[in-house]
Amino acid sequence: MEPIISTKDLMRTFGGVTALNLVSLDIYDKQLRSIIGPNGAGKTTLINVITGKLGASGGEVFYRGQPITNYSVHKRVRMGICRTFQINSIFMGLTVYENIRIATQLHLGGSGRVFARRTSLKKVNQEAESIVDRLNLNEVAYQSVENLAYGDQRLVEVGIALACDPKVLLLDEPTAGMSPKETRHIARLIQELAKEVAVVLVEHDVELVMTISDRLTVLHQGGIIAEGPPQEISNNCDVKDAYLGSTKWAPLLETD
Amino acid sequence: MASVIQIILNGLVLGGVFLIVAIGLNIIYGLNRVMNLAHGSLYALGAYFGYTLVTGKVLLFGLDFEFGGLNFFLALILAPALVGLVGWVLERVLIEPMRDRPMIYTLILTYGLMFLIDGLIKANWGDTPHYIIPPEFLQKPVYIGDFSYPAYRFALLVGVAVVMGLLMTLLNRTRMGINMRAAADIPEMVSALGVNLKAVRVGAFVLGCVMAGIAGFLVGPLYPILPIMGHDMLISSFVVIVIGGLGSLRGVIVAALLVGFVQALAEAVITNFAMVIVYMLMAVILVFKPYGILGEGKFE
Amino acid sequence: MSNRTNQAPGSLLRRWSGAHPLSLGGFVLVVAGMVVLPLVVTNPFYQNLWTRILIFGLLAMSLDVLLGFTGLLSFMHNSYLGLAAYAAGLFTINVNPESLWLAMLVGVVFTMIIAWPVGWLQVRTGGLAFALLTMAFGMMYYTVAWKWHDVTGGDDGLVAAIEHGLPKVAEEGMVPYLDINLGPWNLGNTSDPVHVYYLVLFIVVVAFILTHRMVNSPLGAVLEAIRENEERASFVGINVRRFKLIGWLVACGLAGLAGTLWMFLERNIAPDTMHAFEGAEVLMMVLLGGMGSLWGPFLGAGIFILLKDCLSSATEHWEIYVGLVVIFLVLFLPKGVAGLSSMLRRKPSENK
Amino acid sequence: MKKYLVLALTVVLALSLAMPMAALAKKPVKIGVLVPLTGIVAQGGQEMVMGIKMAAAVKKTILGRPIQLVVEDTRVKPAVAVSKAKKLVYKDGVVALIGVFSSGVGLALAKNMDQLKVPFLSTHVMTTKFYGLNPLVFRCGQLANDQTAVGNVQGILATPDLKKRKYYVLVHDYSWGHDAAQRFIKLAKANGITVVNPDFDRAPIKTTDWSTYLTKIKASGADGIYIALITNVIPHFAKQATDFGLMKTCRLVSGAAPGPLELEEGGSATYGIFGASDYAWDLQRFNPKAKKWNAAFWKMFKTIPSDAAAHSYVGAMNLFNAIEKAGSTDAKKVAAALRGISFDGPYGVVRISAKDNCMRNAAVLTETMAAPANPYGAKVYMKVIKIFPAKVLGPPE
Repeated sequence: MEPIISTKDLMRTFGGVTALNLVSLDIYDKQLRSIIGPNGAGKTTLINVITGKLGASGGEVFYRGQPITNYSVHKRVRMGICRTFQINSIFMGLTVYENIRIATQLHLGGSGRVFARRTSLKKVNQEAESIVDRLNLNEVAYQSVENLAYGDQRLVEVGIALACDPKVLLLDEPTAGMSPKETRHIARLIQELAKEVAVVLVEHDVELVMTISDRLTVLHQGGIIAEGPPQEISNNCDVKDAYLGSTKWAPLLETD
Repeated sequence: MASVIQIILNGLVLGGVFLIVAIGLNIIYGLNRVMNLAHGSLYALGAYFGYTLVTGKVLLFGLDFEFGGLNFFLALILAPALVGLVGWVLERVLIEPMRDRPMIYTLILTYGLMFLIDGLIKANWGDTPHYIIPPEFLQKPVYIGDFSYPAYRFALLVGVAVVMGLLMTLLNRTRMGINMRAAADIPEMVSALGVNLKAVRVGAFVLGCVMAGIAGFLVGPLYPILPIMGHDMLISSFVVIVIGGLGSLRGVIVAALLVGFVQALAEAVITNFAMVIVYMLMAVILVFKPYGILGEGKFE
Repeated sequence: MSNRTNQAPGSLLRRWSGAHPLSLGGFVLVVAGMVVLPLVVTNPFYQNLWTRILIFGLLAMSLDVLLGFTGLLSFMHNSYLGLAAYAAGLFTINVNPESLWLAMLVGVVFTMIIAWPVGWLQVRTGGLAFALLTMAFGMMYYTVAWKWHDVTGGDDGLVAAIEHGLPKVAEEGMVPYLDINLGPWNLGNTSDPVHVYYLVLFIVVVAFILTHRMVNSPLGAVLEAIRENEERASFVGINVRRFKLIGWLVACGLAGLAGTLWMFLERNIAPDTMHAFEGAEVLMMVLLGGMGSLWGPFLGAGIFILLKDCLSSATEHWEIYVGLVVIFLVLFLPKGVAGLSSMLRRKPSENK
Repeated sequence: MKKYLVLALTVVLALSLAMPMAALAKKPVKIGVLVPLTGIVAQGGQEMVMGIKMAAAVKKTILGRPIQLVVEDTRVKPAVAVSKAKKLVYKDGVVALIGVFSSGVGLALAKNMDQLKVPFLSTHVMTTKFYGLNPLVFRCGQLANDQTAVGNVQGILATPDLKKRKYYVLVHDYSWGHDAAQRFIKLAKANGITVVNPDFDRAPIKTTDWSTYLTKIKASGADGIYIALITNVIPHFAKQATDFGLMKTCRLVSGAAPGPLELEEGGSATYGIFGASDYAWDLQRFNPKAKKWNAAFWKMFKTIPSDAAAHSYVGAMNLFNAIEKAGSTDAKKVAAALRGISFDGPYGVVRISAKDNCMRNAAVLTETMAAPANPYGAKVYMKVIKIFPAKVLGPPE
């Protein structure tokens, strides 16, 4: 099977610091791939380079075999490479519904229509509503997102990415700052999504990662040190070293 | 040859005045994130205070009185201090309540303030142009062989150098200055270190106003003092800080001299579209270096 | 289901999404009032004053499309009014001294032709640099209009360039009055202040309706998204630069429209109309009226022009009072007059 | 809902503001005065208002009705001036417009007179474009550029020291300045006066630092400077020229009269400006009417009588007398009366030519220098060195 996203020898440096070092990675459709690693391992940088927020210093990114390394962000999104942000990045002045709707509008088309009403794009509205339903945000659908609880804002963050009609969904710590209950909700959602599209999950909640992932990739100092199914990774010595080397992250593996 | 030297000196004088005004504007912007459109009016105020102190003819909306008049150099210290005092009041009353509002609102607020100050100047001092009379020895041209140049313009250049020296010492050697520079870069950290951010910001605003006052006083013997004298100066200094880099002090020095020279040279060589070149320069720099030639968004 | 957006209470910045029956009624009432106005008050001074307010309202509204709906700041939007006015005026005196609509077209198209490459350049930079670039270009236009004496008439304005125009126009010594024709019918002439008023009112109302449709269209939704969060907008697939450029061109086109109307009203344009301080005043109209509501800028323009006119007639020291009022309004009406009305309108329950 | 209430209230408020505040009182004859009261030439505007106010005080009544002056600030912006003119005519119901400092503003305004339908008499515009511009547009005030050029060229020819000099021409960059330069250069050439730069220098009206121009003048080798700068700027220019040591080698000939208060501020640095103009208070040595007028002016305003004030006074007197002569405030009748009217004022008979609606009068050639003891406390004054009869200055009728 052809990977949906692959990177080949991807490099990214900031000044003299190497954030990504020869990262080669294949991500397949309908797979839940998690990327873990200590702080500063380059996880978010990897997502940024794949989605085009940052350019690559070397190496290539492929989408279904096609090189997209120099594509602009919006072009990649149109191809189906969508993401969420570690720190909420949503349209604060708009309602939940509008937040979702703008994303559906972009992939379903109609943005060039200058004098039509927004309501006239029936398909767009229906899909936006179905996504709002799916996220369980019906009750607050017409509230400005700035008035929402943090957990709900986090859901909107995921919802926007979802509404872009993703083929690959890159989620950057979607559960950060959420309550256990909300985390369970999100986890269920992610598992469901992985049945439809490829999901790349960057997550600190190791317990969550271990239970829901199909495959894990461990980054350390910008390079991949291990890759495989969760079970295999948790027994991997390199990974333990990487985490244990920095005491701050040690407890993470002991959550079990 | 003589005219080449003259053009260079003209450019230096223009640039020097731009420098003092613009650096004040940039200090205010760097620490307060306020684009102070009333800066030109404070510059005018500096000139009017200077005129009042030197002549001793005090106009106070009808409550007029006279005293002997001060020494030029004493007034040079006092007039900017008075402008600083005005700046302090403005900061407390108008700028502080606007701290959390988007910048465009302070922009409009200070635009209103410009109207107000200009109007008050006009109401108090009238429309008659004035000059500050410099000491006798600065009134005549200096002759170096065949070459001559007004003594006061030389004195102004010295004044600019001294003021810049003092400013740099203040910013680099004193606690207040060091706090200011740090606060411009990372306000959160500075307030965590126990520095009173509010005081630093007030200090910066007052310092900026003092600079405007100094510039106003320094040009008093050179240009006519009029209620609208600050308008063009405001636009020029705005151009200077954009070219030099918003918030960047080193950038302003380079940009002020650059704009001064380009203006002096262009006026002399290709009179008609001189200023278009300056604005083109501004556009080109903004496109390639959005933070200005030396600006990295840093305050130093 | 599809009318769910109409029930949306809407945030402060975004009202009138969907023509609610009440707002539609209000709009019709206001327009009807303005249609009747010159019949009630026949003094040409007021007709002239209202025409000016409408033109500046249109200009302020065009800036609001940029500022309130796309999130971009133009310091010197008046320069695009000036460009269009110069273009329309020069076209009338040099090419065709008869057709009003052609002059209008030329004015708007010329403005867009200038605005296009400038906008292309500007959208390549971010927030503050964009705003500062508008200033750089605005000052450039100003300087050219002021210095290119042979074509523009320099500091004196277009009246001083008439002698280079068509012999017929040069003889008359002024940008000619134009017939307002609609197909074969003659509806009036710009020499009559009432006719100019109705022309301007008509154009402004049409422009308002179209702009209103636009900001509520799918395109408007895209611009809104850019305003709210540029980065996220690109991550939902929006070509941010292209849509910023579209927003910019719409705003400049509308400003150009206002500029051609200015030319029909004043028959003259001088560089001082393009000065940076006038640009700040347009910004003030938007902020005083209320950013993000299309009608707010009209109110802002009305308030500011009336204020300046009345005060400058009343006292030589009008600057003091204008300054005081502006400071007062900025301090105590943070969202402008439109914001005040929505503050009154907003039910406490919405703030839970 | 409240939004519409607020909207409606605002509309009502705007309407009530805009409605005529009170029924116009029928009694006084209203005259609209358009002058710059803010901006670079505000001082000149103030002096013009003084002259016109003095004329109204002297005249007291027209057609048995009191005179009411309505003063408006043009801010030297054409668009503002036109809208203020409309306000004066339509709202205040003035029967005539007077004043206007700048030629650009004057031209813009003149083109609107067909619509405004009142006589407009400019007391300060100097551009020759005003000759026969419009049946309702008149000029009676400062000498026109062609008259000034004649006066200055004759003055130069009559003064041996000025005659042999090479002149550098520097003007303000707008229609008046350009016009003045062209008139002077043409006439100078015809009379064998050398002009160094026939395509003359144009300085922006806001120029405060003249150093680059002074450098250019120095480099050009000229030993005479012909300037056409606005009244209030002349002394500033002279002062900077002195600072640069230029006044030692060069003579300054001006196309407009320098403002007296600016001369005072500039002090001895402003000595040595030649120029033809209508009036200088020193004319009182030759003309008893001037002496009387100066005294009256001083009594009224406690400030040095200026050229701007004097010719604005004369222009206003001509206008007032024309209304009286017309016997009504009808625009056409007043305009007809203005044609050919004359007034014998502080600087002799000033007559508005019936041919081109512009005035003819005698003028003076002056040089600025230290003033003798005088009742106005002036330390610098424009000494009258020659008086031109009206015939000499032309233009022929």
